[in-house]
Order: sequence, then structure tokens, then C-alpha cells
Amino acid sequence: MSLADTGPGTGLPGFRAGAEGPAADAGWTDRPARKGFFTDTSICIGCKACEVACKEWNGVPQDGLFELLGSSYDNTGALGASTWRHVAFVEQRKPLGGQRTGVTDLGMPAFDKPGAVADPDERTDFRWLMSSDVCKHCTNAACLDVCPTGALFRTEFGTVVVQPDVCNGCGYCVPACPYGVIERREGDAAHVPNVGVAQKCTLCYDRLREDQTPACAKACPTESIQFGDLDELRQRADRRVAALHEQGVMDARLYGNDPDDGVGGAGAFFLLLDEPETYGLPPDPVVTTADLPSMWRRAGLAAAGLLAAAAVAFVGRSR
Amino acid sequence: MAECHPVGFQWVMEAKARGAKVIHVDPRFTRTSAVADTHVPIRAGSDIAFLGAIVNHILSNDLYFADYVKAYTNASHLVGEDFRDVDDLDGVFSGYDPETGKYDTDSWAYEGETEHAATTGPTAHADDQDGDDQDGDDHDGDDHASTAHEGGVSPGGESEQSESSRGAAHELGGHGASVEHQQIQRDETLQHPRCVFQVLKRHFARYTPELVQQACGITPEQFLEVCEAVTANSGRDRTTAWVYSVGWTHHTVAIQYIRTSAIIQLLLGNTGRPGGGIMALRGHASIQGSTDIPTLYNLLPGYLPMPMAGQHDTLAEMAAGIASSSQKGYWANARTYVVNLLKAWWGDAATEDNDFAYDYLPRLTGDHGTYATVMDMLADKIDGYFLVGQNPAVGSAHAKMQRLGLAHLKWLVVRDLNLIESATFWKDAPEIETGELRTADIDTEVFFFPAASHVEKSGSFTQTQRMLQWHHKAVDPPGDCQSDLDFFHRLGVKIRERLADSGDDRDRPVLDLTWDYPVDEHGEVSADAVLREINGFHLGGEKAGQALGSYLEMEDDGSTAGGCWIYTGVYADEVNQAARRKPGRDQSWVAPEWGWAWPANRRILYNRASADPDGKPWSERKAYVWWDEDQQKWVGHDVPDFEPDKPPSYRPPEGATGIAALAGDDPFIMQADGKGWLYAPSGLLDGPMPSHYEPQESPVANPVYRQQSNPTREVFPREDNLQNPSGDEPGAEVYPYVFTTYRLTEHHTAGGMSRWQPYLAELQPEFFCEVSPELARERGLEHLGWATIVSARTAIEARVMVTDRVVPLRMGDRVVHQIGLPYHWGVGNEALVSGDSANDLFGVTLDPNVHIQESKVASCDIRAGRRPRGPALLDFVADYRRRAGITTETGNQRRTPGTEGATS
Amino acid sequence: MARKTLLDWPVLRQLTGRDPLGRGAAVTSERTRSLEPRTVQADTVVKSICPYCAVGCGQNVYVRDGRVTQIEGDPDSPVSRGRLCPKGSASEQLVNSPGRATRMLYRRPGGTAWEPLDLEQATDMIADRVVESRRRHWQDTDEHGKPLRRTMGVAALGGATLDNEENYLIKKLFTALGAIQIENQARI
Amino acid sequence: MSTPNPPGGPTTPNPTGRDDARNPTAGREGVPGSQGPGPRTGEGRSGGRRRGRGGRGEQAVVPDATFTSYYGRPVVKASPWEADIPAYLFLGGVAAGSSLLAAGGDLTGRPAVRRAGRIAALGALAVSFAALVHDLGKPVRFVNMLRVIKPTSPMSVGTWILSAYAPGTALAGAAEVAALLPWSFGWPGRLLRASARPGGIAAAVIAPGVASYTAVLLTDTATPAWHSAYRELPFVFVGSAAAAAGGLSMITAPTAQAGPARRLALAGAATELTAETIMERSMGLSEETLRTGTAGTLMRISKLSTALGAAGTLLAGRSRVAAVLSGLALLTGSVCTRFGIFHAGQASARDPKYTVVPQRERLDERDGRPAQDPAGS
Repeated sequence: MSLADTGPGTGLPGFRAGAEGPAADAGWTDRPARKGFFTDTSICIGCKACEVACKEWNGVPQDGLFELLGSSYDNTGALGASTWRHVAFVEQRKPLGGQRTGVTDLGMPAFDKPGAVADPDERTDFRWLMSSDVCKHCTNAACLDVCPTGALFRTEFGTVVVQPDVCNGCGYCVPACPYGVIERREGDAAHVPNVGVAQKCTLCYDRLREDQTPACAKACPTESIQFGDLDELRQRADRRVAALHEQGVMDARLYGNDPDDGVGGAGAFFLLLDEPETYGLPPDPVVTTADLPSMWRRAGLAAAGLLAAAAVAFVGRSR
Repeated sequence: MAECHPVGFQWVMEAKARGAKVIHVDPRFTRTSAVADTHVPIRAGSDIAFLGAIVNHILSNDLYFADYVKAYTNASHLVGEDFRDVDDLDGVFSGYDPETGKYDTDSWAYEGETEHAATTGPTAHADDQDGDDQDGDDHDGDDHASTAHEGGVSPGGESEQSESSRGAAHELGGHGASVEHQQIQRDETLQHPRCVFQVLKRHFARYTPELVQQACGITPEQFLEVCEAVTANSGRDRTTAWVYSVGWTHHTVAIQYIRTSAIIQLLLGNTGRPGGGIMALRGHASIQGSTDIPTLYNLLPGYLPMPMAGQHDTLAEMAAGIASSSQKGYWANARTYVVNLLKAWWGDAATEDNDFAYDYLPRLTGDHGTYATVMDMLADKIDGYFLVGQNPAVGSAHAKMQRLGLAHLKWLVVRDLNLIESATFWKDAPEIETGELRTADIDTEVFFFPAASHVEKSGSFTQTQRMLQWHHKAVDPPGDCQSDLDFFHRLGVKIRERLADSGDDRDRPVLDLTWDYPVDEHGEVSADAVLREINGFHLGGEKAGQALGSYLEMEDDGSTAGGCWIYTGVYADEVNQAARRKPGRDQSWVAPEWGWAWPANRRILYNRASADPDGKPWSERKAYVWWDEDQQKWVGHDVPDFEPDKPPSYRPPEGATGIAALAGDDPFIMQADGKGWLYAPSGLLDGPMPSHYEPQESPVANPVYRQQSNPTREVFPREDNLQNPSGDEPGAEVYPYVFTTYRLTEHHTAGGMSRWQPYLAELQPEFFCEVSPELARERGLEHLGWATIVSARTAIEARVMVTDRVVPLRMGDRVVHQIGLPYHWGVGNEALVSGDSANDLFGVTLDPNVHIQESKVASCDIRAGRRPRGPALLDFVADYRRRAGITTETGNQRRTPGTEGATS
Repeated sequence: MARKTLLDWPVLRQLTGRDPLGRGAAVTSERTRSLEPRTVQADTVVKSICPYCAVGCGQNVYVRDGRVTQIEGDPDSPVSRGRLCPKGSASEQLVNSPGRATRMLYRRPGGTAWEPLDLEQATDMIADRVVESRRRHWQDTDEHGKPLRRTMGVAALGGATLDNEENYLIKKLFTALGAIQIENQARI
Repeated sequence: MSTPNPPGGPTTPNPTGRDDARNPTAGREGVPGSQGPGPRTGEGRSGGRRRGRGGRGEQAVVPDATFTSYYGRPVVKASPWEADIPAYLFLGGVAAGSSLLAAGGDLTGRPAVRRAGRIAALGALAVSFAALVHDLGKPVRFVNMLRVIKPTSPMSVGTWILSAYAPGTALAGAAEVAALLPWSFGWPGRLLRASARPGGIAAAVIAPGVASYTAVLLTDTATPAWHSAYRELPFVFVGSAAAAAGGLSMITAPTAQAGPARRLALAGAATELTAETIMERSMGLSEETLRTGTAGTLMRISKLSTALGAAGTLLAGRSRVAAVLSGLALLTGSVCTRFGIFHAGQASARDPKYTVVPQRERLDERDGRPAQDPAGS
């Protein structure tokens, strides 16, 4: 029996969104243009307004303990059940295209007081990257696919949302997400809402219904977080990358904008200044259900094998 | 700016997107630096060396905007022969008295003129000398933010010139220094050796790129890059803006920092023009309003001075003290403004016959500022203290002195949203732990009044660009919460009840006070009515009872009243103009119909300078207001800051004074000579031009001259205010590092409005110190470990954040390490997050002009591990002091020992 | 909520509708279908200004049943264009924080704990103390006989989040009382 | 796991002598970046913005993979599942295999095999159900599993499989239990007895699905060790189920009747061990999580126990003691397989390496860039 790889993306076409987009695929006949976020990290100032505005609007509780993480100015660590926007801070000894910093040229000292011992390794370049992460609202969303209750669903805007009144906290969506976004909320149910239920960004589904901008994008002081029709955002992002390249910021690249990527393109995509993994993002995420048909076939084969083996065990009368 | 004013920073980002270059000068690499084109790390406290070298670069390379400088500044004015510069006098200007530590400023005056006598005599204490820019605000993060950008992008007026440049000439009582303009002698060629231009050029000649390296730790290459960017972006067609967060005011030479940038902006023609100016980024919702309508000891509303005993015994003396009757400009009407204030306060009891109840005003005799007050508390001279939305136990410099002072009070009123450390000091101050205080021994009665939040009351905030914006009440305050307006109104009613039967003269001001404000159904006073009184109204004549439309309608005969002349117009046409909310997208980029900016709804001050002397825009691109020949008046995007129908060609007749004396090309209408001052012949107490002095505590010796620190700084040699040795003094090596304090985006000042909120507290949960990897290695500090930071006052502990964002600075032959300390935390049990307060490290030493403390820079030692607990902490700090040989004299001698004329 | 019937069973909706895989339209709950933002449910929207820094960002305050339910940026503001920083975005928590102090508290001399106190009574006590301390530390003239007309017994320090109108009344009242040590964050 | 060994720069001596990477001077590439994520996760995991996992040895079996992460934080999230789930995996397998054996015993006249199989299937199913409900964040909402039928969700499919499997299993099991009781239960009892065979057979038909779908349950996730095992894991699981059920039957049924059970157990053990071997070769980098830590221990026990159980099974036809011991060994092996694979997955999710490295390699290959390191290949 061959266990050869059938590779991702060879599954049943029915498991992946069709040409009309994920909302059509999810049965929405009367649907607006697909909505999304374009997060341009090249103009993020790391103020965390998005984190707070999100929490305030969605009633997301305090996340964890009041402890310094030591990861630059990031004290929330990662996206999770109670952090739906997360700002990453990355300090790097790399140049930022077009930027000059005064960290260069620390010559050798000639002074013997305290304070006179300089770094023998001369500093070179420095940059401080900030990026506001969020649920990607994938075109092919693993969390949604694996949800056994229908708590996770595709909205008419093409976004992926948890219905907290439906979710029974099976937790399956948690390991399914290739970005590590969704999480089951823990805590004291007497004081915290939706304990035991999977939680993540809703792209402010309630606000979208009234044609309002999601809380994070509305608050963002520098328009690093841009909300809008996904098609338009993708074009805008292409122009932005081209402009940055022209300005010498050759590190600029888009992440999650490609409809042909492993998740069929993200509804929330990013302009990054380094490799995705630098920001804690997977470099080449693939929706796990891409392999699901193959998995089902193999499971079926295995099941058949078991049935056959059992039959043979009884049929054979050698002993 | 991105750290502390993220939403304001959107305009910088927008400018950058349009091609502006953003330069960030700051000791640390901050969130602003992260998106700036250039970050220039600087040693905290060395800004005059940096800015002065830019002045030198401009002057020695002839990069100034000659037409502007000649027409609009005092560059051509001749300075008197008696003036001597710091180079001649070992680090002080002429007129210095080493005994008093003060200047006799007569020798700084223009040629042929003596300084207007009533303003500041050599013996005058520094009491009517606070300017409208004394707003120290709090310890904002971006101490040294400068943003050069190509202007005109901001409907909100990002590019607006703040009043600070005005303030630079107005340190005296906020009313401008007066000169007799008639006698000024000029050399239009700018060649006369004693003309301001040449004096300035000589003065700044020693501020070279090499000095910048030596004093600031900035390389010549990077310095020149800044010079080139700033100068290339200034001229007819382009403007550069300077933006500072008010950490600039937290220095013993604070005013002179701002003066230096004002000089740059005048030389480059960047003042009064769109996209230019100096923008003070203030840190509190109405910090601007708090100086406009001051709760400051030395000011009355509208930058009128509080009267000094013996100097301003009559209304006439006071008015004369504000402005010479023969000087140019709008300050010449000072008496009118005072009379209107008195009429607003004492109504019918203020009459022509009694000098409009001028005698009801209490008199000053010295420095009664907040630090003098706390020392009075320690001397048991003060019974009662009101803290209204303020947390000095965490937020003031030398916070320990504040806490000890509170424990000396008989009674204390704290009005706040949360149980701040200043309200709970009697049970959880750090001094309880050290044994310096015992709860049972503290006899202070403490009243905690819960306050209403901004949505639970109506009122106006004045934001950082002088714009008043009204916030409407949305809900009733919960529980016992109450607005400060309501509280003080009720308190006034109750006090007046208690004094109602008094026949004592001293109670007349209280009983005659106009205190009959309309109240709503809850008995709450109407903020709207108070704003209307601030605006003023006609008492007599045809318009009796009507609100004033502008301060030009004010009379000095008692027929009008108005509580704050600069705010007159905010209630014009009986409409609360501060509540105007025409959407920005529906109006011009200046957005004049949103809120109301003082004075007269003007968004850029001195905007006459946006046009050339003939009244034409310097360039079409930078057109803002201009003279329209057809209409014979000034027109443009903003309210012209000039008499609307005075043509550019107007020249005052002989003997004209006040407004009439302003020529058609005198744009600086509040200045006594109508010009922008490159050189301040009067008005400043610490020099007519900025000169580099080291901070009060600095491990670096002054590289310019032997005089180490500002020789006029206000010092307090006391056992409880010991200072670290500096420079070459023995013992300076015990405190070898520089530290600076700042804000983080996630918190607000002393934390009263952020450390109680989970959403903010979790984002920055703990007090930390930022150190470079090099310093960490030198002192064995571990990332996320603990460090103890020590000054002569105390020692505090912080978690360690090792980061490349802090850079050791190479300055000539040595390397200086800087330590960054955000100051939001305090010791207490009520907040969600707490920690030692960075402000405990500071002592009290003040700028002489405005009495603001130096709390952006000092020296310290740092070592790994937590600080000692209990009484051992005191021994630990004392041991350091012994090693450094500290006495009350240390650092508190204004003239550096060894310099000419130094005492002792 | 409407009474549930078998027709609401998502499996049936899957089989009969356009969402056979049960990913969207078929699986919504009644709560989801009736979801609307609380900004829409507000009784009033009140215009306000952020109380933190001095940029002066516009805020819209949403009120329902006498309680603030949401504070967000006012897009009309030419200063802020609807944006808020983290502190401004936390304004609702500033107002509604469960940790906020809303009761008058009193600590007697030497006391080790707070005690409750009636607000009116507290204000009366303060009025008494002001009058008494003012009297005790009154100065009519200086040593040269020049008028001072002031008291040194009462001082104040205000924050810079006070409204202009509040500052005005504070300055006016204290000046009339002759109290001069009236200070503000503006000097700090 | 490792101290940071950032790119380019030399590793700086650690002045404190601590080696938990909180060393402030260690990082050359953004200092906080070189620090651990801090006390919040309690992981002590370091490495941060590291390239190169300069491991301290215990895991440095595979050549160092070069990769970058965000302060060493996980990229994907580990499932929130606890012991309930691997226990269910095991019990589900036991139930499925037992149903098959019971049906076979029923049809081939092996009543002891039938009886034990039916009761075991019912018992395992009941405990499975309890485990599944217990593991939910909102147990009272278990019934919401029946809101939808989602072919994209292995858990939904599994729920419906279980729903189909449970009635027959329950009937057959209940009939056996009732038969053990001294009462006749009247006509319901008769009805129960009559439905036992159809029920048992129905259960047996569905049972292989119960045994194999759980593999898809794990592999249809972004958990690296699970997903990368998706080709072989169904075979491992059905093998494990067969071995466990066979083993159980060897214990509960008389030796004489247990021939099919032994044969099934042997086949299962052989399938499991073979499939595991192939799986380990095809998984790539995350395979090392099967060899390290808790999972490593469990997998070693599993293999040894399964192999011993299989060997013992060869003798079990003759010795009742050998049958019982072998049966226990096979059961132990199956339990350890399930827990081992479960823990390997959890561990692979918690270390960003297993997510980043294979994806980076894939990406680099696609972009025509040379792979940075042939880790795990």
C-alpha cells in the first residue's frame, strides 16, 4: 500500500472557496463586498490603540497577569482568547531602508571612569519594527471548517466569526488554526464573559452590519490598520509596496494578500518589513483541510483494512 | 510625539507620506524614532549646545532668510555698549551678582535705552516673571522631539506656531518685556558690531560641530545632516516646524532651550507661517487652559500678573508694570484687561472710585510656587491643602519631599477619580516602610472626594494649540462623585454663609464676589454661565447685558466686564463658540469653525509674517494671510493676526503708542517693538541669549566654560534636598550615569488615569529602567532582572530592560551612559499596578524664570539587584552620600567654585 | 427569542439551503441574526473631548439608560479625524471602571483606616476649616506696612485636566479668600 | 530549550553564569529579542529572535535548523485538550475493535468473545462519551454537536459516526449485561435480546470508522507533529485499536475462543509498528517530538510493549497467563501510542521551530532559494 504524499491542495474542490468568494460558498446570496484589513506595519507606531479599542468595544477581559514580558514593549505576547489585536515589537540590528539612526560610530573610549567601557562590538544599524496582528479571516478557514457545531461561521462580509452562544468549547479550532489565533477562554466564569468558549477577532461583525468601521481600524492613529473592501485593499497594498521600494525600503513585502496561497488569501493581510516568522507569523501557512480529502481517503482505507483484518481473523481457522 | 501624542502624530505621518523629512532628536530611540527618517541620540540636558550650533551653522553659512530677518526680527537693533557676553565673563553675562545669583539686566538693553524700570529691578524677586510658556506640563516622553517637515498639511494646525515662541519674549508676567520702541537704533546693513545680528553671530560662534560632539555625543556628520535638512527646507517656498514635548521645560535652562529654537525659526523665517513655528506638545487635556486661566500663584487670568507687595500697590502701578504706556502693541492696553477682570469678579463693588476693587487682590512677596509651598508645609506654615486631580506623591520631583509635606498638614482634600497615592500616603507611603513616617503619628485629616469624569460634566478644555473645545455632559456622576466646578461653587457658597455677618474688611472680597451663578435642577452650577463670564459682557451702554464679541470691545471705565481677556470672543453673539463642531471635512484645512482658538479664533499667531513686508505671500505655496489691495484689508485662510485694515505701508506717526504704533510690517504685535526677538534685551532672568549650561546634576563638566550650571537657577540648599556632585567635582564619579524620565504611550502621567484601568495597566504592567547592553554588561544588569538606581535623595528599584534603543554616547574622550525611566508608577496598594516612582530620585532645583523643576535629567548610579528594604534603605543612600562627600553646599552654589567672582 | 422549531435546525437548513457544508448562512443562531452594535442602541450620542493629553481629540459618548456604553473617536474632529490612542480608547473604562472610587471617604488624624462620611457634611467641614485656617494665617501687611491682604494657611494644587471654568472658579474663590499658593500641574 | 545563538555576531560570554537566556548582553540581534518570553508562559523557553537553535544537547539529534521566531513564542496554538482526548482515542479504538470481535464472535459462535466484546465496547463507549463531554469548555452544550453535519470537520463527522455507532453498541452491550442479571425484564428484555445481533452487527460495520476517524481528528490540525503524520496515522490508529481490542479479548475470553482476537491483535500490532516506522520517516522535522520528552518516553514504552505483546501473542494460544500478559502489554502499548502521539503534537505546537522550519524550507524551495538547512529531511 502506498503512503505517498498527495500534497496539499489536491482535495475535493468543494472544501475550498470558489471563484465567487467564501461568502457565496457559505450560502450568502445577498452579500456585500468582502471586507478585510490591510495592516501596513511600515507606518505602525506601536501605540496599541488597536488592542485597547478592540477590547473596549468587544468587552474582552484583561489578559493574564500584570507581568513584564521583556519582549521589548510587548506585554501581551500573542493573539489569544483575550487579545484579539496584538502589537509585536521587534528590535533588530538591521537598517531600515531610508532611515538613519545615531547608533553608529561608537568609537573606542579612552577614559577610565565608569561609563568609559564601550562595547567592543561596534554598533551598526538598528530598527524597531512594530506590527499589529489580528485574525486573518482566511478565505479557506481551518477553524471554521473543523468547527463541529457551526459556532464558527462565514459572515455575509466574508469574515469568520464565533457565535459564543453556540460554541460548546470543544477546542478543535484552536490547533486547527495555522496562525495560532483562536483560543478557548479560560478564567473565572463569574467575572469573565464567555469562559470555555473559543474567542477571536470578529472583525467587529456587529459594527459591520451598521456600516461602521471595526474598532481597531477606527482608532488607529496612523492608518496603519486600514479597513475596507478586500479587492480595493489589495490594490492599495500593491501600490504601497511599490512606493516603498521606490523609497529604498526594499524589505517591504506583502503577507497574506495572495489568493493562491495556502489559505486562499487572508481577509486580513499585512505589509511587513521582514520575514513573517520575525513577527511570529507562519511563513507559509496552509489550511489543514486542504489535505482533508486525502485524510478521509486514508482513514477509509484504514477502516476498510480493519474490517477486512477482523473478517480474516475469524475466517482463518488455522488455529 | 508618537509615544505621547499618537493621534497628533498622524499629521506628521501624513506629512511624511507627502515627502516631509522627519528628524527625531531624543536620548532614546522611541516609537517616534522608529518611523522617523533620522534619529539623533542626544545627551539629555545638552540641547542648547545642539540648537546653538544650528544657529551658528545658519549664521556662518549665510543660510538665514535675509528678507524676513531684516524686516521682521530685531537683527538690526543695536545693543548697548555695556553689554558683555559670557565669553568675556567666564560663563556669565554682564550684570551678574554672585551674591544673589541674579542679573541686573540693564546692560542687556538696546542702545540708548534703559529697561523699563517697573518691570524688573535688580532687587525684584522672581515673582511676576512667569511667562505664558511656563507650562511645565508634566514629564512628557518626547523630551527632544523635533520634526522638520514641509508644511501646510494640517487642518488641525500641526504646523502652527504655538504661543511658545511668543512666550519666549513674554517670560515676564506673561505680558512681554517692555522696551521704549521709539528710541531703538538700527543698522539695516546688519554690519554694526553691536547690532543684534552681529552679537548673535559672535555669541554662537563657539557652537561648532565639534562642540556638539563633545557636549551632546552627536557626530559631526549627523549634526550636519540635520543642519542641511532644516536649512534646505526653509525659505520662501518651504517651512520647517519644530516640535517639542514639554520635557524641554523640565530643565534649569528650560526657557533658553525654547528660545534657541525660536531663534532658529526666526532666522529661517519659519515663524507665523503655515508649516512652521514651534509646537509645544502638552501632556494634559487643558494644561494650556490651566495657564490661560491659571491656577498659578503668580498669574491672573489672561497672563496678567498677580500684584507684588510694594511694587504694585495701586492699579496704576500694576498696569505700568505690565507694559510701558509708550510701547507698541496690544499689551499697552493692559489696564483695560485688569479692570475688566476686577469688574467680572467684584461687580458693582468694583468702581472707578476704589480702583475697581484692586485692593481686594492679595499680594505676593516671593516665590509661592508649588515647591516653595511644600517646603512651607514641612515648616508647618500651612494648614490645609487641596489636591484637585493631581498626584504629587508620585508626579512631582522629589516626591518624597511631597509625601513628607502632606504628613505635616492639618487637613488635606483630595479630589480624584481613584484613590491615588497622594490620598493614601498615610498608610502606604514608602516612608512608612522606612520608618520615617508612622501612620498613627500622622495627624493629617484626609478628605477624599470622588470626582466626576469628563463625561459627567460640561466644560471646556484648551488643547495644545490654544483651541477651546467644549465637552458636553453625557451622564450624571455616580455615587458621591461631583465635578470640581460644583464642589468649589458649593464650597464658596458655604464659606460666604459663614462670613455673611462679618464686618471685617478682609471678608469683603469674599462677600462682594460675584458668585450668583445659575444652577440646574440638581443645584449644579452652569459651566456655560461661567464661560460667559470669562468671555465678558457689556455692563452699560446700548449693548448692556450682551456678551462681548472681542477684547477690543473692552473698556477701562467699568462699562464692560470680562474674566479673561484673551478668551473674549469665545461667547461672542451669545453662542458658546467652543462647542462649535462643524465637521472638518466640510470646511477649509484651517477648520476655523471647529471650537475656538484664542485670541480671536486665530489658528496661527503672528500670521502677518506669512506675507512679505508688502503684504504679498512669500510664495503661492505658502500663502496664508495677505493684503488685498482691492478690499484694502487683510484676508486669507485664517483670522489675520493684525489690524484688519492697516496696510503694509502704514508707518506710525511720531509719538504713537500701543496698537497705533505698530507699523504695517510689524508682525509681532504683542512685542514691544513689533519684531521677533533674536536677542531679548529684557524679559529673561538668565540671559539675553541662550548659553549652554550643564544640568544641575551632570557627570560631564561644561565643555564651554568653567561655569557648570545656570548661574541663576533657583537652588534650595537643605538637608532634605541634597544634590549629587557634578562635572569635575570630587564625588561626581559616585553618580556616573545620566538618567532621564519620560512617559509611555500606555500610561498617563502619575498613573491616576491609567494604572487603575486593566486595559492600560496590562500593556505596561511594571516599572522598568531602559539600559544599553553596554551599560548592562558594565554593571552586571540582567534583562528582566532588578536594578537599583541611586541619587543623593533616595534609591529606587526597577525591572531591567536591556535594549539597543539606548545608546552609549561617545563625547570626546569619554562615553556617557544614559538610563531611561518611565515615571508612571507609584508605591501604594490601590492601583492595579504599582512600583517605585522615578520622580523620587530628583531633587528640587528650578528654572529661574518660571520656577519649574529640573526633572528630565540628573545623575545617578545603577547596580544590579533590588534595593534595601526598611531603614536599611536610608543607610544605603547615606552611604553613597558619604562616599561622594555630599553637603548641603554640594551642587547648590550657583556660581561654580573657581570661576570669576564665585563666592566661597 | 422566537420559539425554536425543527425548521431552525441547522442540519435542515444545510440540506434545504445554499450552504450544504454548513459554513455560513445555515448555521447562524437567532442571537447572531439579531446582532447589532450598541452604538445603534444608544439613547443619545454626546460630543466630548478626550481627557488625557492636550491634542484634544474629539470623542462621541454613547449613552443608554443613563450609562455610558461606548466612547469612541469623533470623525468630525479636524484634530483627530475619529482616531484615538490607547488611553483615549480606554476612556469608557476610565468612567465605568469597577475600581473607580465613588464614595466620600474620611481619614481622621492618626487614623489607620478610611471611614465613610456624608458628602454634605464633608463639604461643611472643609468650609469650616478653610475659614479657620485662613484666619489663623492671615497677613494684613508686610513689614513695611504695605498691604498683603492674604492668608498663607491654605494652598491648592490642581491637575491640568480641570476645565477652564473650574480653574476660573478656583482662582476666583481663592483669590477672594486671599489664598495665593494656588498652583497647578502647569508648573510641574 | 536553548540559549540564544543569534546570527552573525559572536556569542557573548554570560557574565552572570546563568544560562537561562535572561542574560542582557547575549543578544546581538535586538537585545530583548534574544530574551525568553518571560514568566508569563512559565516556559523558560528562550531563543527569541534566534537563528540557529544552539540546543543544550538533549534535542540536538537532528542537525541544527536555522530559523527565526518571535521571542521563541509558539506560532500555532497547542490544543486545549487534556488527558480526556488521548484517553478517548484509546477507548474509542478499544470499543471499535471490540465491536468487531463481538460481531465476529456472535457470527462464528464464540459467545465468550461476543459477550466480552459487546460489554467492552459499551463500557469503552460510555467512558469515551464522558471524556468527550468533560473535555468541552461548555459541557452542557454537548448537544450542539448535532446542530450541523460538516464533512469538513472530523469532529462533526466523528460525532455522527459515534451517533450511528452508539445505538447498536448500546443495544448489544445492554443485552449482554441484561443477560448477566438474574431478571428477565419481560417483553422489553425480549426485544432487547432480539435486537442485540442486528445492533451488534450494525455497530461492527461502523466500528472501523470509529477507530480510524480519530486519526483524521488529529491530523486535520496545524499541529506540526499531527498534521505531518496524516498519511500514516489512520493506519497507526486502526492498528493500535486492533491490537488493544485483541489484547482485551485475549484477557477476557477463554484461550480456546480467542484465536481471532490473537490474530487481530497480531495484525494490529504489526500494522501499528510498521505504519509508525513509515510515519517517522515521512514526518520531517517534527518527528523528533516523538522521540523527546514525555512523548518520547511514551512512544518507547508503546513500541516495546506492543512488540512484547505481539511476541507474547504468538504464545498465547497455549498459555492463559501469556494471553493475559500479552493482552495487558498490547493494551499498554495502545494507551502509550495514543498519549505519546498526543503529547508529541502538543510539544510540536509549543515550539515554533516545527512550524517555521518546514514552512520556510518549502517556501525557499518554491522561490528557488536554497533551503537553509536540510533539517529532518
